[in-house]
Amino acid sequence: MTSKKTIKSAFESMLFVWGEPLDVKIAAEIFNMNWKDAYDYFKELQAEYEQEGRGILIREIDKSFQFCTNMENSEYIERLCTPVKEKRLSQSALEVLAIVAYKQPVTKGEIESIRGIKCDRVIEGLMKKDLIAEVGRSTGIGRPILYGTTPVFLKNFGFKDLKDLPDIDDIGSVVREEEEPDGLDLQQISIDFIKT
Amino acid sequence: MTSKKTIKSAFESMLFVWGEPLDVKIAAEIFNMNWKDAYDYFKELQAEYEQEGRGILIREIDKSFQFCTNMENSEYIERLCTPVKEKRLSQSALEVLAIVAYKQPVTKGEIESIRGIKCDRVIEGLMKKDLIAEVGRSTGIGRPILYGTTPVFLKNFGFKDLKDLPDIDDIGSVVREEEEPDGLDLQQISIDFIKT
Amino acid sequence: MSYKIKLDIFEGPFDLLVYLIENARMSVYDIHVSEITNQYIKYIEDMKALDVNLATEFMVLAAALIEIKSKMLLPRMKADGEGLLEEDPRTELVQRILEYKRFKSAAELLELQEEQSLRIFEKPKEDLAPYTREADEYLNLDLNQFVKVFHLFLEKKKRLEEIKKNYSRVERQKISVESRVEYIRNLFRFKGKKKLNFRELLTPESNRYEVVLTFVSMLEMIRQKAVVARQNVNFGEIYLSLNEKDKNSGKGKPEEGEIVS
Repeated sequence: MTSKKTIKSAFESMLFVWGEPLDVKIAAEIFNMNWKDAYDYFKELQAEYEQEGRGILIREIDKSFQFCTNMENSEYIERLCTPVKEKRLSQSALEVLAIVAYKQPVTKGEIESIRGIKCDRVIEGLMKKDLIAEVGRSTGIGRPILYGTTPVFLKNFGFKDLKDLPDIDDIGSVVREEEEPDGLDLQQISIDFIKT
Repeated sequence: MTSKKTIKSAFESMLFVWGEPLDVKIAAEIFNMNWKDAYDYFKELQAEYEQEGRGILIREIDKSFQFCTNMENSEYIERLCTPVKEKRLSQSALEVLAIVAYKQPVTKGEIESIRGIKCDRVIEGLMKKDLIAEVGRSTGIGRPILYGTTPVFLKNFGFKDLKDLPDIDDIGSVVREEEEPDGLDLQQISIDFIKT
Repeated sequence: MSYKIKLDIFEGPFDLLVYLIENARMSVYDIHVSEITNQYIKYIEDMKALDVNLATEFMVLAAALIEIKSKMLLPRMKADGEGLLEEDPRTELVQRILEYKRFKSAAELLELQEEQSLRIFEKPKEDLAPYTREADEYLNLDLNQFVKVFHLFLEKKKRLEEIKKNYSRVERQKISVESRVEYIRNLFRFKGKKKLNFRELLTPESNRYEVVLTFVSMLEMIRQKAVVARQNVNFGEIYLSLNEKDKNSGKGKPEEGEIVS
């Protein structure tokens, strides 16, 4: 005679493989036992799973039984099933982001003069990713927009605040050199002209 | 903070829904917990199922966990349904697989020199079954392809990871001990003779 | 002895050789090469007689066995009689057989594992559709990468600066918008007029850069409400007049006051 424990273990295996609700009648036939006994075994199993607060439970549907997940965990299952797309920043985006981070608030003109190249698209992209944002307007001619980093930027890099940014030697000197008057700013303008 | 019980219950639900081996890393990320803790929770769950002699168990494959049925119930499962069984591997496939498993990364040339016979077709077959895969190229002349085993190999043969493979130096003696003196092996061959 | 077997039950020449050695109850470490070679060749010939398509590898091993057999016939003492033994001609063969046997055992072990694993069943993935939401995009930001990129950039920049320092800049002198605005204000003052034609702001030598700069400066002055511009027809002349109401209202620059007063 097959022991009760063996039968219950076999029922578990069978429920698991079957997936769909498993008719008590079918299970009973396999063990050549009467329907009521098989049903009681299923009910015992069901109670065990419930008592232990397991992540999987056994539900009864019309004289059949089926494994299902505990409703309470649906949030985690959702998170598990949500696909994740990983994105990386391009080299130029990282450069612009670094300039904004270290020199903020900063105008597009200043960024472009430091990098020596137009940055409209890159700035747009960083704004869309919510890593930088408009933080005001300069008092200079044309009242250009000033850019700064956002809380999202801090969070993504795990900084508490901007003081957490790693020190970069010489950043000041390099960036300052470019700012000298008579300088690149105008050159930048002339480049624009040629382009158009 | 999410309680340990909640997390373990969620892990169960996730394992159940996922079906396939679930990477500990993914589970850990969902709860924003560190890998080691998540791994330990899985091991605890695994132990619980094992202790209770349940019909479903949790197996570990390559830092992932998966629900599967208790081997002891295979008879009843087969009575319930006819599970799709993967075809057994041929003798030569097993030999090549053994060489790849123990000597990886290994080139075709090395495999052939051990077996004393060409293995192209066998290697091709094992690749198709996703049991072995190209894992790189040797620095030797001609930069031949290097082969290694895959996670499917671990799963299909019930190994946790490659360290789980029995020590090859002990294999000879173990297998020999198991054989009856004057050997079953020979008998086996003679049976084959009659068959063909 | 007649072998009613097909050769393809052997996985290769070594498989056959191992079978023959075991069948003859020989120790792998002391193979009677002559006996085994004869058996091996007999086997192959039987196969040929049965029209079995033999893999060439079987012949290769046959040749190797014959070579070892012939070497075994030679005295292994050195000619000078110093008694040094040459290496046993069987050594390499034994090594290869042992290695093959190890993996053959490993294969048997895998077979056992496989057999057990076939008794374990998994369940397929559930229908995940009810749980699936839009993909979460997340940005992979690595601080090290961030700092590295910036360092590289700064270095490149510094190198450029170094190079620039060694050359004197030869550039057209360019004027800023600010100084051009100043120039236009002064022009009004010098000419003592309240109204000026845009052309009058330029000189005949003005190049395109200067024209554009003057135009931009004019726009800036309009924005500051320092001047009022009027153009009667498209592409027609632009007349500028000083804005009398510009009483230090805008930027509060002292010069502005001066001009107006």
